[in-house]
Parts: sequence; structure tokens; C-alpha cells
Amino acid sequence: MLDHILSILIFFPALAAVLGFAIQKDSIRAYGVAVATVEFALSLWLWFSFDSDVSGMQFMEQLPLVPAFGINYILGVDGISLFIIIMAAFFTMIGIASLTDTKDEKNMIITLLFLQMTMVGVFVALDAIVFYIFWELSLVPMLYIIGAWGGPLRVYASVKFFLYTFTGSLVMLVGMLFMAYFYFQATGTWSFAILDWYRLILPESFQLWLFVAFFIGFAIKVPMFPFHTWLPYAHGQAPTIGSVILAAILLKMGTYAFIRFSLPLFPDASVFYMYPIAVLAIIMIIYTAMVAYAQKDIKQLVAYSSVSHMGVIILGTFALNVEGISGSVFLMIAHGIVSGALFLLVGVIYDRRHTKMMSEFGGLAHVMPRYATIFAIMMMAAVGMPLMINFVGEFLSLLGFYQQSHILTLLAGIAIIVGAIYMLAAYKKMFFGIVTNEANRNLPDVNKRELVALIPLVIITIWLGVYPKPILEPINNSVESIVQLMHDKSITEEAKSRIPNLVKAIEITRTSAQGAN
Amino acid sequence: MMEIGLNHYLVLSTILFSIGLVGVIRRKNLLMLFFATEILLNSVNISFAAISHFYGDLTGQMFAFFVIAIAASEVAVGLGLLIVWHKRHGNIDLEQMSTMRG
Amino acid sequence: MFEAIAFYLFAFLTISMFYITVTTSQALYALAALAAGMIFISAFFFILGADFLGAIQIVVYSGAVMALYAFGMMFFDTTRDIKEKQGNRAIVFGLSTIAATLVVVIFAAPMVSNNITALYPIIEGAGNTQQVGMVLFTKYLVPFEVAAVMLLVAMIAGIVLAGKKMDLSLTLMSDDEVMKLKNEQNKKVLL
Amino acid sequence: MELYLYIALFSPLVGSLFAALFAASPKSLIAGVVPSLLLFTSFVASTILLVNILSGGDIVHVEMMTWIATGNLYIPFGFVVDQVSITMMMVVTVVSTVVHVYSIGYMDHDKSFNRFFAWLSAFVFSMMILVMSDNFAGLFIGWEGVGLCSWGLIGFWYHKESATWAANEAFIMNRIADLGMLIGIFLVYWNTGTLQYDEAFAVMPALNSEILTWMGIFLFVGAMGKSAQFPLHTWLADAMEGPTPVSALIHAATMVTAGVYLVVRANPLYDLIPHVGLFIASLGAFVALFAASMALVNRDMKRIIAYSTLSQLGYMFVAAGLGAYWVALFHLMAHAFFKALLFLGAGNVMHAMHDELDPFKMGGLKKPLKWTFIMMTLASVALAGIYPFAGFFSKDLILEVSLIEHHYIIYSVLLFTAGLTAFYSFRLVALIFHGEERYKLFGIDPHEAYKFVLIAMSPLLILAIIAGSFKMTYFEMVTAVLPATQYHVHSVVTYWIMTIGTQLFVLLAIAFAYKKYANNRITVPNGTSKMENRLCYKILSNQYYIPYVYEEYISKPYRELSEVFWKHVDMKVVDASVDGIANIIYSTGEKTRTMQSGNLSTMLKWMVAGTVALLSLAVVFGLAVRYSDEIKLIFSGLGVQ
Repeated sequence: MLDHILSILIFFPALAAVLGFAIQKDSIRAYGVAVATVEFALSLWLWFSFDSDVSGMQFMEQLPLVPAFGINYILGVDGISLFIIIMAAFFTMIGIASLTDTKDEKNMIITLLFLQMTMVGVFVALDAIVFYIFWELSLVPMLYIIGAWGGPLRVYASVKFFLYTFTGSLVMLVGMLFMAYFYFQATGTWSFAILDWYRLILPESFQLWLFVAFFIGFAIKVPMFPFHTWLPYAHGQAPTIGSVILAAILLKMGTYAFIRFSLPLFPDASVFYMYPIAVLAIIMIIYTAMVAYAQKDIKQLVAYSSVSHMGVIILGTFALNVEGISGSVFLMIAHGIVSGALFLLVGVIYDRRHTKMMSEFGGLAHVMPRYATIFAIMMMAAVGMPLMINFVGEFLSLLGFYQQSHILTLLAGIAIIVGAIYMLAAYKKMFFGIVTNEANRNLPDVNKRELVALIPLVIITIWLGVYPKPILEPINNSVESIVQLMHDKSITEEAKSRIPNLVKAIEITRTSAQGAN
Repeated sequence: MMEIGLNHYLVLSTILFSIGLVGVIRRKNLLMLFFATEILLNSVNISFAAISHFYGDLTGQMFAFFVIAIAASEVAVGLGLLIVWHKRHGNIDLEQMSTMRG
Repeated sequence: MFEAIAFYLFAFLTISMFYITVTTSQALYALAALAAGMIFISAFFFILGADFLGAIQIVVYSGAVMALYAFGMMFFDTTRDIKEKQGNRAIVFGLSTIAATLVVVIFAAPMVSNNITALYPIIEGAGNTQQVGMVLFTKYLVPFEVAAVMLLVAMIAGIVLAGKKMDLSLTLMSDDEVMKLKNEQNKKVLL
Repeated sequence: MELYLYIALFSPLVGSLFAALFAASPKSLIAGVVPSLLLFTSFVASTILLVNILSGGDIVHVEMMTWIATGNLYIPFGFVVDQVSITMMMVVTVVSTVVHVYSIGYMDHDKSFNRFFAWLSAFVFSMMILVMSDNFAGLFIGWEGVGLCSWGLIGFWYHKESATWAANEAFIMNRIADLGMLIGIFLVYWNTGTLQYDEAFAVMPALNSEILTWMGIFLFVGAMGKSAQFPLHTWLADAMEGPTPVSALIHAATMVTAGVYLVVRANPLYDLIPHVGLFIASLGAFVALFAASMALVNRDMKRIIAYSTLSQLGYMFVAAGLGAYWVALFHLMAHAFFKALLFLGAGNVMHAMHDELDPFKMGGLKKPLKWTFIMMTLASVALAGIYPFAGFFSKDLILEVSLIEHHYIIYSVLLFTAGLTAFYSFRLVALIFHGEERYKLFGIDPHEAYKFVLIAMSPLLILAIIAGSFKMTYFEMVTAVLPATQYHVHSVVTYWIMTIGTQLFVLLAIAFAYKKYANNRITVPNGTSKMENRLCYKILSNQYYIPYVYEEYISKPYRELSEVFWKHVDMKVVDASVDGIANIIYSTGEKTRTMQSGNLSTMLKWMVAGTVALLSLAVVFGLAVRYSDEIKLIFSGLGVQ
């Protein structure tokens, strides 16, 4: 079973979702929770059996799909993807468990299970075509979630979300096809396997173009400035669960793909584009943080803050050294947890008051002390308080990038100031002061069902902030192999000097890559 | 001038083709449209036959042959449809056929 | 010399016939002119030595196609003048001419550059019909058979389409009408 | 010894968590008593460690566990108890134990009693991490931790708009400085390859001085935020919105001195870059004078003490900047005791006066608040630096240092400030405790604080009096790790002239303060008196208009710029361009839809046009292929690759 655990992880939720159509409306929730829990348990088992010392791919599976064009169903997991998969399973679980009075609950749960399939698929796929298929498929359930359960502007938001990201991924597809074609030209055989591509050294001019093609697809997904405008709409209109999963997992696809595709495939182009991308990332960080500060709607604020944090992730990724990339991978997880939790928290208050306007609140700390406490913890985590999960990632990302540029890091570091400004201002508006709005006077505090979702997140936030090693170590090993690969592959002097040489045997990746063939 | 070469045939073919196209564009009676398409097909046939002749290759004739076959079946099916249309609407006017308005 | 005279003569005749076909407002004239044009075209085929094709042209067009048109026209009101729409003449003729020229350029290009060779050279000492037969039943056997099937299908389609009740469309009819139709059919079966 | 280290470190955390358990429930005494006891435990453990160090024991250095390890970066949770950190630990544990016990009385009637202790103990824990960490990252944890707790405690009464505003201001100001600190840490890491103090400092002498200068500057920027140095000082005065024990613990004794601690801790670095040190000293001297001047006219009891703290921090930075690290640390310690005492006394007064802060509305409180009066007076004497109180030993030493180092401007500024310090301290004492009993006008019946509160304060009183006598013991201990420069004025005559002169100057200032404010003619100012309309008074009472400038030229533009970014840039430019592209496609569709009129003859026309287009393309490509060589030639002629 362990040999096929990745396939099981992908298709178990899908199968369960199909069977879910046959389940009674009353018991669908229990069914959904059960399925998601099993999936989560499976993912934990995957972690348990994962060998942290191996930097390459593990649990590889292979099945030919279109042998003539080298399209194979290849799966594998390494330290970079492992935890995002676990997080996907985790969020689906608590998301389903904490669903509150949703209309048409059955369809929602089935959609979520389908979404889970696509999410896991994206992160374990090692074949570009398989990756692309899951990447695009993931849009469909999300489109449905926003379009069917969203707010008043839901159709606009969902169509915008779909078309925007879809356009980007088409460009990416073209890039993939070109990449495969180059591979064909170089070796005489077709292959879409990423590990095969890793071994291909492209001339710099090709790298530059292909990098841009991939970049557009990923950047829209992340979303990077100036491609970010679909996100506030999507978040603003999506139901709580949709926002949670969108922020926690779907956005990570973009940053994950940067590390999986852009960096190892195009090391020279990565170095070439490092500064422009860093500048974009810094604009993202500061500009969106300021936009977040101007928001009146708490959910929009969290959405913009998400964009701002994604900027730090991008910056860490393009630090191109182990510290930075490890940090950015860690921050992906951290941001997933924290922003997911913040969206859940916004959902809590939305369920009670059916408004997200901050001006409607005030003095909530009197009425809902537990809620205020959890919100404060998550807010502080988002602000980057040490000993909380976000800090480790942000610290490492910025530390890593500092090696590349001092001034840009200084600018990017403004993130910790502006982040504090909008978060604290929002918290003050919502929770401090006296209760002015009568409607808030008798709001009930968080109930058990919500606590089920929130308490684990709080625990993880602090636990991984204090002791990030269990996650950081596997990430570190995998990142080291990627950095070394990049160093070995790079052609230009510039890239050689920018990407550190770890002088470590990279044999593991090599053998596993060959094992894939 | 007196020596008839391939070019003469091709020019003739061009002229006939233009006449056919003019017919296609101008006509609004469906039957007349069919006539015009026949002209188009025939003009091409002339080219085929001429090229075949001047290059000593039978392929051109073969194509012309198949073109004739297609023209014949087109007329058969086309007229059938035309009759159906006429039965239902009482006319075969192109202007009336606007159910495909986008 | 004879060839030139014949070419110019028939060229003039074909062009004028086809011109009449596309300009006349009388359907019958158009039909007649078209038939004449077809026959004149076959003359070119004879001049070019494609006897078989010429014969086919006369048989198929002047015989079969024209007969079909003639039968078809019996359904329509052919006495009525056919109204022409007032399009932009420049567009009409311009487009036509450009298209025709381009077609010819494309056809002529390989020959101008002299890079075509005869795939099936004309065999000396055999009549045209014989040669056609040889090529048709070897290299082009499959297309030939497909063409035959196509003609068959077209024939059946023509018959079916012109047959009964084809003027009714189940998709365009309302439910009541469909039910009525069904009942009628059932009655027939019962009877 | 390691056990004691862990006890000292973690018992505040346990206390905090214990109190947090009750955070949402109504007041229970146990939530205050248990953290206090645990803090006392921490204090005892620290004392044992101190005794160990004093008796020549080894420095306790433990590595609890790995925190972050990736690439070459390795950050453990490592703790070290050496002569410097034990000094800080003693200060922290003593003051916080006293403040905890005091708070049981002070917060008696507050409904968020339990929450208060959770925050307060958490603060102590963060502070302990800050001072005990053996690496910069650990320091940063504590650094941010105390910032967080400070936020929670300043904004403790969150129903007050001003309190939450001040809390946010403090947090954000500190964040600005923390960025500098973070950059400093990055610099240390990338240049030395480690964040451990000992290893990093060992490498530093080999680095070039430019890098070291930047390192020093960025780390000091961090220190400026926490220690509220100009221009990041405004938050400290506003932070007085928090409960008074908080002011005593955080904003007088411990957190604000973290900046000084950082400079002292990084002494091997600052020794290498004396020019930065001189800058620190100059800034310190400036802040000392600057803050003291604002304290002169302020009418808020707590703010006056806050400015005095700021001023004393300036003194500490002068010492630290001039390389007299042990002197800075000594003043830090002495200052912690008497300033905490002063604050706690002020807290008693506030309680008695029902949270009235204007000393002009008090007067003559020495009778009802006898013990408080004695304590505050002694604390003020210590602050003014009168022999033989603690302040004399530490503060005069700083004056001597600046003189010996030949920085006469700094010396004279500090000397002048010493006079101002004495003046405003006793202005406060005089206004509160002497003169007419003006409080009666407001119908207040003041009562002395609880007995146990006063007893709890007494250790501070004792320390404020006798701390100076530890000077030599302290010197011997701490110079094991800090540069052991003895500061003695070479000529005995000069020394005596200086000392006595300073004493006389200070006494004169005190006398002047008493003369001016301890009489019965003082009334509550109402903005009409001649002095209040003077320009300099206005400037001083408006804090040099700095908060106003910050609000007008930083906060407001930031807010407006945010609005502009959102409403105009994001909505109107970025998003609109995306929608614009979509609209172009839409409208193209709308326009070309007419093509699909359903009219077959129109369609035929289009078909012919399309055919023409495709045919032309075919021809063009055909020609291009045929003449590709020539085309390439032409292009290369045009300079296209």
C-alpha cells in the first residue's frame, strides 16, 4: 500500500466524492469528515514513513500514459511538497468539520473532496502534463465554490478568478510544450518528466524566454503584483471555506511551482530575473500592505495581507540559497496555517453578524474574549512574532535574500513594519474600544465546532514556531539538493557566483531521476 | 499568341473562377447559388486538366474526376435540402435564412 | 492553329454562358446557360486530350446534374424574376478577382519554379481512357471506391430528403404537434 | 547550576500560563499570587546563580535545543549566565517580583486582574530570554516578545481609545527599530557565519571596518527603538496609558534598558568602531537634555517620570558609547531600582487620587500618604544623585567618564541635565506632597496603599539607597567579561572639585524647585498665566511638536497614500487595466457579432474575404520560404540578428 500511497492520496477523496452523491443529505457531513480524516491520517502516515535524510523524491510511482510523447503518470514527494500535502489534507478536514449552516451542504462537501484531489495531485505530480492537468482541474471546484456559495458579486469574482488564472496557465502550457520539444531535440526522445528536464542544460537565451512563459503562469497564481487583482474579489466573495483553502493551499501552487520548475530548470534565467522579480516582490509587500491598511472590509484586508506575505515568499525563493528557499518553503506552510486561520476567524464573525465591515464592530474583546484571544494570537503570528510559525519563514527568507542584495532586503523588511500597521489598526478597530453597535452586545463567543478548527491551528502555530525542526529538516535536505543542482547546471559566471556551491554529493537526486526512467 | 500554352488555360480558369465568385456573392436565390458553385468547380477542373496535359501527369485528371463526383453528390444532397426548405418556407431566398443569427 | 481558334472560340462561349448564368434574372435562362457552359467546357477537355474527362463532363453535368436541376426547379416558382440584392460592386468583383488570381498563383507557383515531376506520366501508346483506367484502379482505387460510396449516399440522401414529411422538424415543433404526429403514426400502424 | 538557570527562565512562563488559564474568568487572587511566587522562585534561582558567579564559579552556558537549522545557519535555544546577564537577571527578577506583589494590590479592583498577571509574567519571561540568550536570534525573540507584552500591557485597558492607540504606536515604533536590528543580525550572519555571540565576536576583528560600522549602526537602530532614543522616543511617553506597575516594570526598569543591554552585550563590536560609539554617546547626551527639558513643564505625573527615564537612558548610552560598558550597566541597575520605586510611588498617589495625574491638582499629600511620600522623596534623591544614594555612584561616574575621555561638550550637557533632573524630580515631589492641599477642591479623600504593597516596595527602597555600595564588588564581577577600565580623575583636587561642585549644583536645583513649587501660592494652571504663554513653554509642553509632526507628516500621509493606492491605483489602474483587456475582448465580440447576422449571403461574402486572406497568407509564406536567404540578408543589413 505504501508503494501507491500517493495515488491513494490523490484518488481516495475523488472516489469518496463520487460515492458521496449516493449519501443521504443528513449524514453527508459525517461522511465528509470521515473521508477527510482518513485522508489526513494517510498523509500523516506518509510523513511517518517519509525518510527525512533522503533529499530526492520518494514513493515514486510511474505509469505510462502516452509513451510516444513521453507523457507518464509520475508521482513523487520530497521535503518541499510533503508538508503542503499534509496541510491540504488538514485544511480540508477542519474545513469540512467546521462548516456552518451552508446551503446545499452535500454539494459543498463533494466539491471540497474533488478539490482535495486536485490539490494533492498538483503537489505530487512529477510529470509536467499531469501537473498541468491537476493545476487546471483545481480551478473548477474553486470556481464552483465561489460561484455557487459566494457573496453578491460571486459570478464576476469567479469568472475573473477562472479566466485570469486560466490565461496564465495557458502560457505556462506553451512553455511546457517548448520545454519538452527542446528535450526532444537534445536527446531524441520525448519526455515530460520533470526529473528528466532537470538534467537538461539549456542555453541562456532559451532559458530567458521559457522562464517568462512559466513565470506568467505562476505569477498569476501566486498572485504577484500586478496580477493580483483577482484575489481580493475571489476572497471577498468566496465563502469562508473557499477563502481558507484558496489562501492556504491554492496560492501555494504558484510559489511551489517556482521552486519545482523555474529555479532548477532555468538557473541562469533565475539569476538574470532575480532583481526584477525582487523589485516586484517588494512592491507587492509594501504596496499591498498599504492597500490592506485602507480596507474597510476585514476579509479584504486579510486577502491583501496574504498577497503581501506571498511577496516575502517570492523574495525568499529568489534568494537562490538554501536559507532563503528553505525559508520560503517554510513560510508557505506558515502562511497557509496563519492565513487559513485568519479567514476562519473572519468567517466566525461573519456567521454571527453577516457583515465584514470593520466599522460595524468595535469592542469585541469585551463580548468575545476567547475569540479576541485567538484572533490576537493569529494576528501576531501574521505580523511575524518570533516563536510563532510565520517568523521562522520570514526570518529565513529575508536572511537568505540579504546575501543577494542589502538594499532590497532593507526595503522588503519594511514588511514587518507595514504588516504590523494594518494588522494592529484592524485589531484595534474591531476588538478594542467600547461596544458601540447594539447588534454586537450579545454575540456568542466561539463555539465548540469553531474551536475544533481553531485550536489545532493555534497549537501548530506555536509548536512550529518554537520547534520548526521536524519540518525544516526535510525541507532543508530537499532544498539543498535543488540549490546544488542549480549551481551545477548554471552556465553563466554570474549565476555560478550567485548560487552557492554546497559541495555535496547530489547523487541521490541523480539516481532517483534515473530511477524514474 | 497563336500558340496556346498553359497560361492561357490558367487565365481562362481565373476568369471563370471570378465569374463563379461573383455569382456566389451576388446571388440570393439558393438555386442560383448552386449554379455559381458549379461554375467554380468547373473552372478549377479546367486548370487541373490543363496542368495535367502540359506536364504529362495524369494526377490532374484524377482530381478533376473526383471533383466531378463531388459536384454530383453535392447537387443531389443540396437539391434535396433545397426542396425540404422550399416545402417548409415556400421560398428559397437566402435573406430568409437567418436562424443562425449570433 | 486549329487549337488556338478552338480555344478562343470556346473560351468566349464559356465565359459568356457563365456570365449569363450569374447575371440573368430568369432561372430558366440561367439553367440553360449553365448547361451550355458545361458542354463547352468539355470541349477544352477534348482539346487537352482528356477524352475520358470530357465524356464524363458531358454525361455527368449536362446529363445528370442538369436533369436534377431541371427536376428540382419544377418544385420552385421559376417564373418569378429573381431579385438581385444591391451589393457593393467593387467589393464583389474585387474580392472575386483577387481570390481567383491568388488561386492561380498558388497553382502556378510550383510550375514556375519547375520543381514538379510527373507522378504518373502519360503512357505512350495507350488511349486516354485506358490510361485513366490504369491509374484510377491502381493508385486511386480507394478514393475511387469512396467516391462511389459517396455518390450512393448522396443519392439516398436526395431521395430521403425530397420524400414525405421531411418538411416537419421535430425540434422546431411544439410538444402538442409532436404528440399529434405520433398519434397519426400510431394510427397508421394500427390500421 | 543548569537547573537553576531553567528555573529562573521558565518559572515566569509557568506563572504566565497559569494566570492565562483564568484569563477569561472573574478575578481570583490565586492568579496573582501564584505568578508572584513563581517569580520569587525565579529570583531565588537567579540569586543562587549570582552567588555562584561571585564565588568564582563557571559561567553557565546551556543549549536547550535547536531552533532553526538550515543551510549553514544554526540557531539553538542557547542560554548563558555570565556576569552581564546575571546583572540583568537580578534587576529583572527583583523589580518584577516587587511589581508583581505590588500589582496584587494595585489591580485589586480591576476585572481583568487575571489577564494582567498573564501578560506581566509573560513579559518577564520574554525579558529573561532577551538577557539570557547566547545568540542574536534568541535576543531577537526576547526583543519582540517584550514588544508584544508591552503592546498587551499598554493597551491593557482596551476600552480606552488612547491606551490602544498608544499600544499600537509603541508596537509600530519598535517595529521600525526592529527592522534595523534584523538587518544588523543579517549582517552579522553573512559576515561571521554565525549568530552566537562568542563566535561572532571572535571573528569580528578580522572584518573590515565599513562592514563593522554598518553592523554597529543597524544594531544600534534596534536599540534606539526599544530604548526610545530620539527620534523614536514618542512612544514612551504615550505608553504611560498603561497601568502604573507596567510603567514601573517595563517602561522604567527593564524593557527600555534592553537597548543599553544590547550595546553592552555587543561591546566587542562597538570597541572596534569608536566613531559609532561616539555617535551613540552624543545622541545619548542629546536625549538626556532633550527629555529632561520636556519633563520640566509637563503636567502629567507619569509622563514626567517617563521623560526622566528617557533622560537617564541617555546617560546610559553616553557611558556605553564611550566604552564604559560596566558603568552603563551599573547605572542601568541603580536606575532600575529607584525609577521603579518612583513609578510605584506614583501608582500609590494615582490610586489615592482616583487616577488623577496632574500634580497641580494634588499638593500636601505628605500627610495622608506618609510612606509613599518618604519613598518617593528618597527615590527622587537617588535620581538626583545625592550622596550616598545609588544615583550618586552611578551617575557621577558617567560624568567622570565623559570628562576623562575628554568629551567636554558631552560632560557639560550631562552636568546641566543633572541639574534639570534634580529640578523636575523635586518639582514633582513638591507639587504632589507639599504646599496646599489642592486635591480637596476636587473632593477626593486620599488613602495610603495597602500595607503589603508598601512592604513589597521596601526592597526597592533599600536597594535605591544602598546600591552604590556594591560598586566595587560589581566592578570586579562584571569586568570579567567587560573591558575593565577604571575611571579615576587623575588629580585628586579636580576630583573633589568636580564631585562637590556637582553636588552643590544639584542641591541648588532642588532648593530652587522647592522654593518655586512647595509654597501655598500654587494654583491649578488654566492656560492664562504668563509662563504658559511663553514660546519655550509651549514648545516644551508640546514635546517640541514632534508627535504633531509625526501625525501630520507621517501617519496622515501614510493613511492618505494607502487610500490612494487602494481606490485609485489598485482599483482604477491595476484592476481596471485587467478589466480593460477583458472589455476589449468582449467588445470585439460584440462588434463582430453583427458579422453573424444569420444572413447567408453576408456570410458568403465573409467567407470569400476569409479565403482571400488565407490565400494571401499562403502566397506570402511561399514567397518568404523561397526568398528566405534574401530576406535574411536584408534583415542583417538592418542590424537585426
